[in-house]
Amino acid sequence: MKALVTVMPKPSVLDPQGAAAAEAIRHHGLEKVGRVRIGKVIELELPDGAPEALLHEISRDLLSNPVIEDYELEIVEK
Amino acid sequence: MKALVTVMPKPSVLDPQGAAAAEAIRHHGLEKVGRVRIGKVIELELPDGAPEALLHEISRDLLSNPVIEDYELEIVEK
Amino acid sequence: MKFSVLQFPGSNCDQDCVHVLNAMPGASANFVWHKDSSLGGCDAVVVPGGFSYGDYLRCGAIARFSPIMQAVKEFAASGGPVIGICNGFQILCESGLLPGALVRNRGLHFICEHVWLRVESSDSQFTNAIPTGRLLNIPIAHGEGCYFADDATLERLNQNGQILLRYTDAEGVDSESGNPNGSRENIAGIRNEAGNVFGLMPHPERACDPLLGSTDGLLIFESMIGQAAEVAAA
Amino acid sequence: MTELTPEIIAKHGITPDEFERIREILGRDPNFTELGVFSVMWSEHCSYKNSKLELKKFPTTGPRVLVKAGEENAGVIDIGDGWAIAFKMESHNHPSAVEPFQGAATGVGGIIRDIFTMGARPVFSMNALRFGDIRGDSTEARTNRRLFAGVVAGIAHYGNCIGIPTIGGEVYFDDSYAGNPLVNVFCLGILRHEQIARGAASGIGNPVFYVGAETGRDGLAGAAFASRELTEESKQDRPAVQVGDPFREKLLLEACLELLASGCVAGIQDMGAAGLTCSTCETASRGGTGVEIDVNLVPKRESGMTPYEILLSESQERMLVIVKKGEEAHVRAIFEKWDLPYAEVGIVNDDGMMRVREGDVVAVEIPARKLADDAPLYAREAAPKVLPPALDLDALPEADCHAALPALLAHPSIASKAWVWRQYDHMVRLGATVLPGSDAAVFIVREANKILAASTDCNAIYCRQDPREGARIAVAEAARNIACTGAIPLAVTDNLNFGNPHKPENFLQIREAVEGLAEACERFGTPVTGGNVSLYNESPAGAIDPTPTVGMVGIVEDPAHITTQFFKTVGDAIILVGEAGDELGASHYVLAIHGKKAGLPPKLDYDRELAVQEGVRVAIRSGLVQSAHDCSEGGLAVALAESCMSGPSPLGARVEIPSTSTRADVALFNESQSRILLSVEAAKADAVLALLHQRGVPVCRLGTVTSGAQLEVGAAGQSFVWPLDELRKAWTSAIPDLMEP
Ligand SMILES: Nc1ncnc2c1ncn2[C@@H]1O[C@H](COP(=O)(O)OP(=O)(O)O)[C@@H](O)[C@H]1O
Ligand SMILES: [Mg+2]
Repeated sequence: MKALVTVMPKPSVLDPQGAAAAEAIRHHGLEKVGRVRIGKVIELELPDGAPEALLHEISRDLLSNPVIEDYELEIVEK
Repeated sequence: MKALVTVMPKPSVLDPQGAAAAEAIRHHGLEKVGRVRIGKVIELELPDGAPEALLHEISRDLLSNPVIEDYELEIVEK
Repeated sequence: MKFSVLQFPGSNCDQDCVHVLNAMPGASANFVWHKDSSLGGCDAVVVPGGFSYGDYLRCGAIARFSPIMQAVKEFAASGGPVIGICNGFQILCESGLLPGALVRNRGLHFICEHVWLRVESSDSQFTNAIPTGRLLNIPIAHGEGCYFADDATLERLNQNGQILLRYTDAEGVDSESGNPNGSRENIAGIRNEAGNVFGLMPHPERACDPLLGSTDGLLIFESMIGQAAEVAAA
Repeated sequence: MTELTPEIIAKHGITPDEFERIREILGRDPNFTELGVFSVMWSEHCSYKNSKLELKKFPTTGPRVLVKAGEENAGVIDIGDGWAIAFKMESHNHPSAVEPFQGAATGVGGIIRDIFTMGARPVFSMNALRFGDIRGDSTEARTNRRLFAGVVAGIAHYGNCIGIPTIGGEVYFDDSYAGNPLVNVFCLGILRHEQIARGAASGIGNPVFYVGAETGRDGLAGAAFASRELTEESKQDRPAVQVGDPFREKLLLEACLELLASGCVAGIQDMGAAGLTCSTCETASRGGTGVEIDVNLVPKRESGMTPYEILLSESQERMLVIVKKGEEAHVRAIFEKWDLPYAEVGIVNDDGMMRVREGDVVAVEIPARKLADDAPLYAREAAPKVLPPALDLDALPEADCHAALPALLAHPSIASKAWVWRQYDHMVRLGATVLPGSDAAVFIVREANKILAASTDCNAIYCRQDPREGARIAVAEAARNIACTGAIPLAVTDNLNFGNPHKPENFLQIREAVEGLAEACERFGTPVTGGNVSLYNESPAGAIDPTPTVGMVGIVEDPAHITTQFFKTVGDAIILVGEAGDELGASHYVLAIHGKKAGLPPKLDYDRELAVQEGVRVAIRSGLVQSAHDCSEGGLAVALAESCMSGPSPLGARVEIPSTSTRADVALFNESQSRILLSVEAAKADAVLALLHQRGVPVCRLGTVTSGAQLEVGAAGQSFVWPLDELRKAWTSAIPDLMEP
């Protein structure tokens, strides 16, 4: 199985990278682009049956920092 | 509408950050974790009907580095 | 005063800290390896700057889980003084020993330069040798030194006088132009509520030699050493 | 097994003659893997086949030389009290053109490995950069800005993370580098004499260890890649781009230094260009032995890699270590302490062969010494030397000099580079006592308690107009920058950046520049300890201007001698050492204001240059000097402005330039050599003038440091007043405004 952890900056945290990207995108011809936010995706290859609770713990404690980020965990069985 | 651009290191390209994360995850109790790869997600708020061709161009030329990264563009109408 | 200077894989200011501390009267410093689980009977801990674990994932995110950090938590809980410099500050925040977090500089660039800092309170074991309001000239060198905490936390920090250092311009005003990285309220250094854990982005160890342009960094280490002497005397 | 068609052979850059030579060496046809091995080892990058005959002209010996250029990965120079330094400069031009961030980062990683392979602890780095013009809105200008930003960020990323301060360098912008940027990186390390490590596979039966990052398909045949012209097609060779991991390299650095200190190592060699191939055959060749390895044992990042791919991979952060038999356990413990992948991959034997097995199958079997040292050498044809005509002043209208100075200060090549070095951690290791932004950097090496000065220099316009004179001046300017800090020059490393050597006009430039460097290094008593050659620097638009970059290191004998370039105190006397000069040829004034590269570069008079430098050094060491700054691009006027502006608090100046010409532009902006601008306490002015007179050095008092917020200059009967904040704005904001509008 596979897990996809998406980590996004909290709305209250300033995201200068996102702002810079928005600027560049406008220059690139998409004047009307709205807010741009940049986060991380972490893709984990996992042994089948890896405990979901542990995955949440890892996503919360290691892969993201609750003070500034929110995470989403998606498990892709295959 | 919204666009989600996911940018991942090319499979053949070294991903030191992913390797370091994998190590840390193992120490965290998930000994059997396989390959870990880390990329970015860019979330764009867009005016409806933003031209998809332009979005692809922006994803390729601005948001990703084709030399070492691949991107995926997903459009979320709402 | 016996300092233990932590060494994580990727630490790179560890040797500088040991060099400076060993040259100070009343102080001695040793390295402590991240895989150790004991601090080796020291009086104070220095979490030095650098790029622990390459700063991968987030600055300090992986170092936080090293065996030695368990010992540091216990040491801090028992009231032992801990100072975290630059990456060390980031590690202390990640470990929850200090509130808030450090994020990417507003300008997106790594910045290495001398900055001005205002000492907000001399009522701490890290600043007691420095009059409140005194300006310090100490260098910064970081890409992710923008201090963030939510409003509630900031209010607490202010109320408890936990903010020890603010960035200012040359006139000592904590202005936008004096804020190198976009930190909230120009915060450069804070202590924990108990007062024994201190984190700062600037590098005091780089301002301890006239040949390097400033000796203001000594004041912070002298505060710690003086404090220890008093405690010992009492 | 792939059969070797002429196409395949050609694609490996092997000529029919070279292929014949290979068949003689082997006494049979090479197989596909062996062809790959020869192609990288015999590429220009590894074999210097087109330049070696020229490089032999460099002076490489001297009383301080402990390890000569070429003997090992880097030369080693004695600095006294049992301490020595190892330093070298290397280019990563082509990779940086394709991927600026990673290309520059891995360049830094490579030069750092060269230094700690010698057993030295790297203590500082520098970088010499060249880009196309970054001004304007053309796609080309945008590309050049992207390359500039990417390269600087890549150098910062690697150097800052590994904790080696980047304390100096230079950046020039010129159309000739459009599409072909130059990234030359320098690193210096410190070691005890007895710590010098050798890259030789000595001791028959000693095990061969591989340590560091796993091998992947990245950087496949990068050496071959670096030895070709950049075409649209080669930009498609994108897998050739490597990604650096400064964190891994930091662990590798600490592990290797600990390993070398343990006395368990018989030989050590980094895997740079041509990776595993180069390190195995070179260690064997140096040791006069053979090395046998099994690629099945090599740690790999990807599955299904062929011996060809494994041998030619240029994955970064890897070393080959020949361990003294019996010490294996000790060595393993050190690698494990530092969490590094490692494997025992082979053994040293006595048959002189580089033998590579894949399990029981022998994939490569080549006489190591012939592979490493018997690459063909070519004496290329040089075009006859024709110098351009001298600058015709009458055809050059005198520009509005009042506008010209701010314009020159705002020219990206002259403007403040703070935007660059602010991104580099230049303070880690507590050594940077003269920060970037003065002539040469000055660095305290704490472990040795020695103070070093270092500078990189090359004016490529001079070299374009007259490569020989330009190369001489590059050495002279580096020595002058060193002298201005109060230091004594020790030795030189160089990086020869040129176009395709098969073109006679390019080869002429190479030969002229090398002979100019060699002659100047003789005269300044600074042997060449090593360096790097980067040829084929051509874009569709043509070859770059010849750019023989010089990196010079000097030593400061007493902290009291350390001197910076900026004015210190109001009322100090401003003194010019050397003559006012009148040579405008090939100057930045002619380039930036009149838009051409025209005329002959200034003439260098060695005796004058040496007298000026020694005179200034003596004055500094006698405690008479407040500041010293050399005159380079933009001449005396730019030097004056820099001395006013580059300090913590700007100071004004009032000066009168003794006129050598009726033209103010000549007086202000000429780039005649052998000139240093001093400021000294008013009371000591006469002493300084006397001291220099008596040494036969031309010297005159120009004026005084003022509290005024302006620079006031009288020249050729005209007088100019420039508000400092105007000059300062032009100089400091030029690059930030271009990069972050
Ligand atoms: N790429 C760079 N990295 C670090 N420092 C640099 C770089 N480029 C320029 N500098 C610094 O800026 C100052 C001016 O450089 P330069 O104009 O070449 O001086 P000079 O003309 O005296 O040789 C020097 O201190 C130099 O080290
Ligand atoms: Mg120069």
